[in-house]
Amino acid sequence: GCSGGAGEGDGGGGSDGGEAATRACVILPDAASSPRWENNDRPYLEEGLTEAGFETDIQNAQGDTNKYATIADQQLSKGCGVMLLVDYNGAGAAVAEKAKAEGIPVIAYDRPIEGVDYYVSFDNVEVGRLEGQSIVDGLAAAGKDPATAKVVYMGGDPADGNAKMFHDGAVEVMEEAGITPAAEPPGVWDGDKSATNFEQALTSLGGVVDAVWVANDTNAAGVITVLDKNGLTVPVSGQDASIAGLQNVLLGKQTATVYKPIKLEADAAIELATALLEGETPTADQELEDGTPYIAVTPQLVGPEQVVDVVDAGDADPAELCEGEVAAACEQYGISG
Amino acid sequence: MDAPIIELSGVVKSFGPVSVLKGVDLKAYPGKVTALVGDNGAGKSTLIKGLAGVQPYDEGVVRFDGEEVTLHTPRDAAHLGIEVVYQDLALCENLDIVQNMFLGREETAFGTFDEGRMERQASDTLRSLSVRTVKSVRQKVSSLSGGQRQTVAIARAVLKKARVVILDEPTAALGVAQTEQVLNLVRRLADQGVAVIIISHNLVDVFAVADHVNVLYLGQMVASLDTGETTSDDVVGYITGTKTPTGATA
Amino acid sequence: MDAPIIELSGVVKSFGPVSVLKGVDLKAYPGKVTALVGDNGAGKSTLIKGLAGVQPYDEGVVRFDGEEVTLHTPRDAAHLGIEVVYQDLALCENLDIVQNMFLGREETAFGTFDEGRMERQASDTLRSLSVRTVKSVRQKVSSLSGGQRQTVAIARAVLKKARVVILDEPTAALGVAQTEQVLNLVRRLADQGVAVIIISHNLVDVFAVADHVNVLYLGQMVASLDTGETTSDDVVGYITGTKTPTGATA
Amino acid sequence: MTTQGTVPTSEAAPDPGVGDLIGSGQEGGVGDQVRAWWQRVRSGEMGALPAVGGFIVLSVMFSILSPFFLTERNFANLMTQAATLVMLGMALVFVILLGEIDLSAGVTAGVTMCIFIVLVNVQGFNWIVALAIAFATGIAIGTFIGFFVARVGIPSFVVTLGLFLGLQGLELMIIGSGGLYRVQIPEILAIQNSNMPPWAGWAMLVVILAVSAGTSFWDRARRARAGVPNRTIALVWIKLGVIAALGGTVVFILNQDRGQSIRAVQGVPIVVPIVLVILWIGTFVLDRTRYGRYIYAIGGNAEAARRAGIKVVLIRWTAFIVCSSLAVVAGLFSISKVGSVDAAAGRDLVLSGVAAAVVGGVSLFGGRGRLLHAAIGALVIAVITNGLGLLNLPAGVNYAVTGGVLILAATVDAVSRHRAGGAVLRT
Amino acid sequence: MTTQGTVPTSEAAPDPGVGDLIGSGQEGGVGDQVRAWWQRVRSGEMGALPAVGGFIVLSVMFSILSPFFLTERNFANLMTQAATLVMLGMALVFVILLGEIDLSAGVTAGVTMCIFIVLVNVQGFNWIVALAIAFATGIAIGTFIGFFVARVGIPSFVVTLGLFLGLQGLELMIIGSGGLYRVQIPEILAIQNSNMPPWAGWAMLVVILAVSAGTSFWDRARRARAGVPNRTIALVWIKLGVIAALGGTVVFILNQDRGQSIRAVQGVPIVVPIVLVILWIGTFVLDRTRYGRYIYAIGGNAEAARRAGIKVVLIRWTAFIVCSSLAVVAGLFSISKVGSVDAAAGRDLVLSGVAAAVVGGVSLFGGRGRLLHAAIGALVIAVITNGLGLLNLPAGVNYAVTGGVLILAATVDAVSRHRAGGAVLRT
Ligand SMILES: Nc1ncnc2c1ncn2[C@@H]1O[C@H](COP(=O)(O)OP(=O)(O)OP(=O)(O)O)[C@@H](O)[C@H]1O
Ligand SMILES: Nc1ncnc2c1ncn2[C@@H]1O[C@H](COP(=O)(O)OP(=O)(O)OP(=O)(O)O)[C@@H](O)[C@H]1O
Ligand SMILES: O[C@@H]1[C@@H](O)[C@H](O)OC[C@H]1O
Ligand SMILES: [Mg+2]
Ligand SMILES: [Mg+2]
Repeated sequence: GCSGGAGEGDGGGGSDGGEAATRACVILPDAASSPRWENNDRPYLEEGLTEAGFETDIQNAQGDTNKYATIADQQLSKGCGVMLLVDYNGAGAAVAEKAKAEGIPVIAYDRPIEGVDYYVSFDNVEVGRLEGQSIVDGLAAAGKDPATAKVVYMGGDPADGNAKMFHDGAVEVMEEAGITPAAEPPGVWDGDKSATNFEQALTSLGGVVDAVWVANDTNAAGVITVLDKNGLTVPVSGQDASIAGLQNVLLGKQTATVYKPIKLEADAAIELATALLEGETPTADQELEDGTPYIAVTPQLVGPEQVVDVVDAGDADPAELCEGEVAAACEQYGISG
Repeated sequence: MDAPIIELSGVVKSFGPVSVLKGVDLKAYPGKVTALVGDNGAGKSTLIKGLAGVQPYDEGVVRFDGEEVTLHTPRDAAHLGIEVVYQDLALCENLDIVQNMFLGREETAFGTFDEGRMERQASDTLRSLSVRTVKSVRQKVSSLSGGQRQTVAIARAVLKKARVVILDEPTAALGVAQTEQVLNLVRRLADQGVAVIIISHNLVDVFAVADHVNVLYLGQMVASLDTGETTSDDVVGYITGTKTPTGATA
Repeated sequence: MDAPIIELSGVVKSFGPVSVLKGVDLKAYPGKVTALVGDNGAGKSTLIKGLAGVQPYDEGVVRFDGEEVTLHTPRDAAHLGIEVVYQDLALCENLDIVQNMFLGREETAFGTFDEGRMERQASDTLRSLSVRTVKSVRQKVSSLSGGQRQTVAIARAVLKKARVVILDEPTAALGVAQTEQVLNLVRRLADQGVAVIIISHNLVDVFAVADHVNVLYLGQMVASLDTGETTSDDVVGYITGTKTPTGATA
Repeated sequence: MTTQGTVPTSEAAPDPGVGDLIGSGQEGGVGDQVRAWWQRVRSGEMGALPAVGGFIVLSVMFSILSPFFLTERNFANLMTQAATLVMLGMALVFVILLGEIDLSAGVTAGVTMCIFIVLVNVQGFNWIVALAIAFATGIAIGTFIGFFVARVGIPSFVVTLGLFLGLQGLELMIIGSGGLYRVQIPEILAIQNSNMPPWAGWAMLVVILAVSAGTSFWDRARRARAGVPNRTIALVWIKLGVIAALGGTVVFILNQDRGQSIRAVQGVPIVVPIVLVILWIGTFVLDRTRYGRYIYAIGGNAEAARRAGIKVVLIRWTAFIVCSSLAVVAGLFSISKVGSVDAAAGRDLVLSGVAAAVVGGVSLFGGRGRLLHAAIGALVIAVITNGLGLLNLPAGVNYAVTGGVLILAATVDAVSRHRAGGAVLRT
Repeated sequence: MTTQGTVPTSEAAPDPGVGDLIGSGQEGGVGDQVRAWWQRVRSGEMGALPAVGGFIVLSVMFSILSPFFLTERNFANLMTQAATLVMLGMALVFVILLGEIDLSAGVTAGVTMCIFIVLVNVQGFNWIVALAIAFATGIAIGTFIGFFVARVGIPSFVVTLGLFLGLQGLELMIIGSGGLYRVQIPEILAIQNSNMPPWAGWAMLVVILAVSAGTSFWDRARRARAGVPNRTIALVWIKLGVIAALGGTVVFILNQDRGQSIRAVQGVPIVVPIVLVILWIGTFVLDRTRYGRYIYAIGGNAEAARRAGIKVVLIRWTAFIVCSSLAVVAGLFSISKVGSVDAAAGRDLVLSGVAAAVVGGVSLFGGRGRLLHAAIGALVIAVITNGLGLLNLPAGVNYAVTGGVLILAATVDAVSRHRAGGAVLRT
């Protein structure tokens, strides 16, 4: 702890009336690392919080830590009953401190933040583990020995905290299975750069690869195009259950994608917020290292068989999904458009 | 005398607080050389930039062939057949001599440049101006000497058959032989029926070539004389303001 | 006669394939006005740019006060007390008259500008050059007429007491009165012991003001004469190449 | 370097009395001066006027759209939110005036802060020593850029783009993947998060007035001594009056309690006087010293400057050092505001910094513009984020509106300049 | 617009026979021409030569560091990896020649591809219709930029920065909840992932030779008709010989089987002829038509161009349209390579595109540079990523090395130019 919020006072926040007290302030990190923030989290949170009686104020920091701080200022000056923060490159911590100084309860949403009241998230390390598992399973299905298999690691932007957790989880599982990286190009969240990076890694491996651990669907798409071009089909991982990711799974080009049913995460956060506002102190089943209560929502590995679950949950439009060459696969796996 | 091809009346131009032209009249006749003289900063260049459409006048009437015209852009002036050699030359230093001379009027065949024809014409025109030190018509203008540049600007203006040719101090940077060629050229243009307006500080040249001389003094036209009926001393008097329009010597 | 303050020998300069100066000699004496004349593109500006340190020579020896010197940058020339008015003026259009005149030699007190003193001196110097149309010494150079700019460049060169003043066509854009003032100034400078080198195409001016005249023809110094012992026609002959160094008329 | 006297001019001209001087635009009463100013504005010399106009229009717009916009608290927010961009914009002015650019200024801010905080948090350095090392690094970066641009002659766009990438790599190596360090130095956090006591705000205003009056009267005395006319003294009083009124209002507003809790939050944020001091020093250097004058000269016509004996390479080189050093200050403001550094610090800052300068009226072609212009441009850009932050828009719309408003703000600028200057190039 | 004859000059000068012409640099034999070329190079007119040098140096370096660098396979990789940047660099040349910039070119590529793929995948449009709409959008974006830059007079840096933000918003709105869409159009995927049959590669080379010979002889005929000298015909044969040798080598290498599986992979990637055709057309326009000439003229001296009666606003305006349209092509190359589009498509492309042009020798101040230069510059930048990609370095190091090598490549350029031209400005 330190005196960052020294000038901001510390007693009973939201004291200027019930109006501010029922405002839920949410800061999303960016729009580029994943479409989920704008396209899933925002609507779910908006709808759920409004239903729960909150007035919502959801902003996106657009990948800029300064903007993050600015948005927090603006929300705090309008008054917040509770804050839900998705960290962006560490900007969340100072905001949490400021909010707490004004007596506002803070929930770290999806990404951990130091010094908050609660942490609600999919387990990001678990996401990585699931990805790693799909690679291990994929190799087994192909009858490859993990110890000798050539696996390329394609991680996310190393400056993004989550990318490290995905990496750590995946490596944990893959190492246990005896896999060592054959090549590990610099991480990015960028399909174009992934394609080039992978193409070069593949070239440096003499064109031989047995599996590719890829951190998310965007990067996986670039990798798959390069594989296609070379007439290769090997296990590939991913996350986000995006349309393209699901299609690649259905087409057998991607082993699986980690589906993070965002509605579950959002609902958990909303429930928590409501409880906090009513003065309760809900208990959580897990705890982070620093003692922060952690409400973990479980991510789900989606292979071709499970795509239908995503559709049923309303997180993929079957019409978009089953377009063109994917139609046959949809039929095969019981997805009706 | 013929009707004037160009007739300016009451031309006014200011730049912010500075009023540069204060109601100026000017006439130019086909087949005649009209000189415009005046002290530094008198407004000569400003006056002809208005005629060229480069800097439109604030007020005043411009008649061309007796018709009132508006000159808002250099294209307006070009359409009337007005060609100008600017005091600051206005050449593109990154282009070569041929490209500059033909800028805006390139010779094409099937939509693409006919470089040979342009080179040929450029070379002929330059040689007619006594240029001897230019090695290649493909030299970039940035590598030319001051006089060579001025010659290119003049060659550019006489390349196309114009009805009015305006020259703003065309011989300032020229050598003895080149100056003579330009003065010959001016006379030849006039003989072909072109109206020539020439600005110069060199009164010997003015008297050698011009039919009329107009004197601008602090933004006002203080004298408009036939060269045959006046003397160099008189003109100097008007230029320096020791002689006033009424004819009295201050 | 005194020893020359400047003595060039065997100066050579080429731009890529173009050889511009082909072994040129030149002397300039304190208290004398040395004219440099020649056709357009003869190499006059190139020659003096070398002296100014702007474009170093490829070969050749430069002696200053009898000592061999290297002139690699304009600073080298400035340190020797050489001041230059360039043909292209070399002014900063975004600065005003005072700022341009004092550029590189600002008057300061306690490290900050003494604007008042600079304004005063600028104004005095300009007025001594018969400038009448400049409204304010705080006008930006971009808003000045061609002649006004040239005057500013000249004023800049004579602001500081120099040992050598080089003027490259200083009166090209000037009016009658201004030209006269500049010629007076040149004479005055020489009388104060300054060595003046002047480039001009106007032989009347050259004969009026110069003690010696040097003629450059296609990069070679074809004549070096005392003005008292030659005629304008002779010089024209050398310039145009009809007269050759041996004295025979071609 | 001092002149050794001018060529005696008395022979050619009559003894120059004051009355004979060529004007300098200082003559005439208040009315004349105002008229002259207005005509200068009308003929296109608008400076930061259009940016100020844009700022006012945006403020009015946002205060209609959100009741929170025109509150003391939001006003204080705007100051601290804009601070980083103001600093970065001012840093960039030094190189933009030369017609150059520094695309690495943002990551310079970032990487020096990474070094600073890692030294303090991990290596246990005293923070002042660490800060000195951070500044030294900034200077080293500027020296590196300056060497390649001024000495070797590589276009600054490429050098600084290379550094933009290279320094991100350095950040990664220093901070490590996914790494994040909290800023725990109270003095640094105070910059953006603490306020001066109310009396200090008033004291600051008094100092500003005193300095302003002091320089005005010093200038007048020097001009009088040189025998050139001074502007009418009424203008000095008017200027001081305006500063007092505007500054008084700002200090008064910021001295109100804007806290929403029991404890009072009031006073001028500490970052404000820091920015003002840097702005003042920078402006002093650019306007009144050789160094500043030469920057403008090189930006206007580098060859003419060189011929005037100016050490063009040296000035270019040092301008990049100044830029990088001021970028370190921007970095300080940023981490004070954000409270942490990570491996991507400063990545997205630089384009906004350049935009701030341009919106404020600094020309990217060099030679035209002032520090104050960049500061005002930064305020315009900051107010967009500030205002939109009150409106609760989805990111897509937010992006689009930010872009649109930026273009709009620049349009106000361009149109007013052109309307005034005459549409010279629009054929 | 055609000239109606020149002023008769015969009175002043003797009848101009060919021998009397002022030179045009076309005189002399092979030796003279080579000498003249060499002297032009030595005096600083190096064009893309330094970039070619940089490319060779980098290639040698990488082939020492990795045995995979000099393989047929990696050669083909480089072609397709560079394609997007080559296109974007060429697109930007049109505006950079004017002294302008288009920071939004990358996201223009991105947003038009979002529209294209969403129309096909979600709305079920025929892909050709959708592609037409994408191009129309690109043209609309160019028109928008051109309007504000050329007509209203806003600095292009600001307009296109605004659009850079605005179009990212648009991408987000278009991509919606699907997040990421696959490209499923075989024809589009083929661009970067399929190859021409070997015979077609040879046919392509023959066409290139034919076109090259055709224009050379046509030019010579026209010059002969005008009575001006032609370069010695030997040069034509040398030029054709060089094209045949170089092109033949490239085609031969690419026609080898570079597959590492059972399936044979051979032939020139389809993207190569597309790039060549666009390069040829663009170069033709810039070198041989009024439009191109006017772009150079405006970039050199806009006011002189205006006085010559050139429609400056129109040319500026349309240059932005050309740039945006070619950016759409770059977008096509990119999605063909990646196989998908997402809401951040094209964000990080543009700075590399500008760098490609600059490294290739195109001046950011306008008026100097050619399309081929940008293409070669793009190859230099692409080879950095390509080579480093074979070396398996950690991310931080990779960034740092990329930045460093970029500066190095530019240094080769700057030093060779300056050494040649004389260190004019280095005081
Ligand atoms: N940078 C350059 N590159 C190539 N040629 C050049 C360059 N600068 C000058 N020249 C050539 O050198 C020759 C001499 O030029 P210079 O400017 O010295 O002539 P000058 O005697 O001053 O002529 P003027 O009377 O026209 O000013 C000219 O033919 C010119 O084309
Ligand atoms: N853009 C401008 N802004 C302000 N004043 C200007 C501008 N352009 C010209 N002037 C002023 O207008 C006056 C006339 O300028 P102009 O160029 O027409 O003179 P001139 O007669 O051509 O002189 P010269 O013989 O020196 O070429 C000058 O005093 C000049 O300072
Ligand atoms: O869903 C992922 C998100 O959690 C991470 O932060 O950025 C990449 C995304 O794919
Ligand atoms: Mg004039
Ligand atoms: Mg000359």
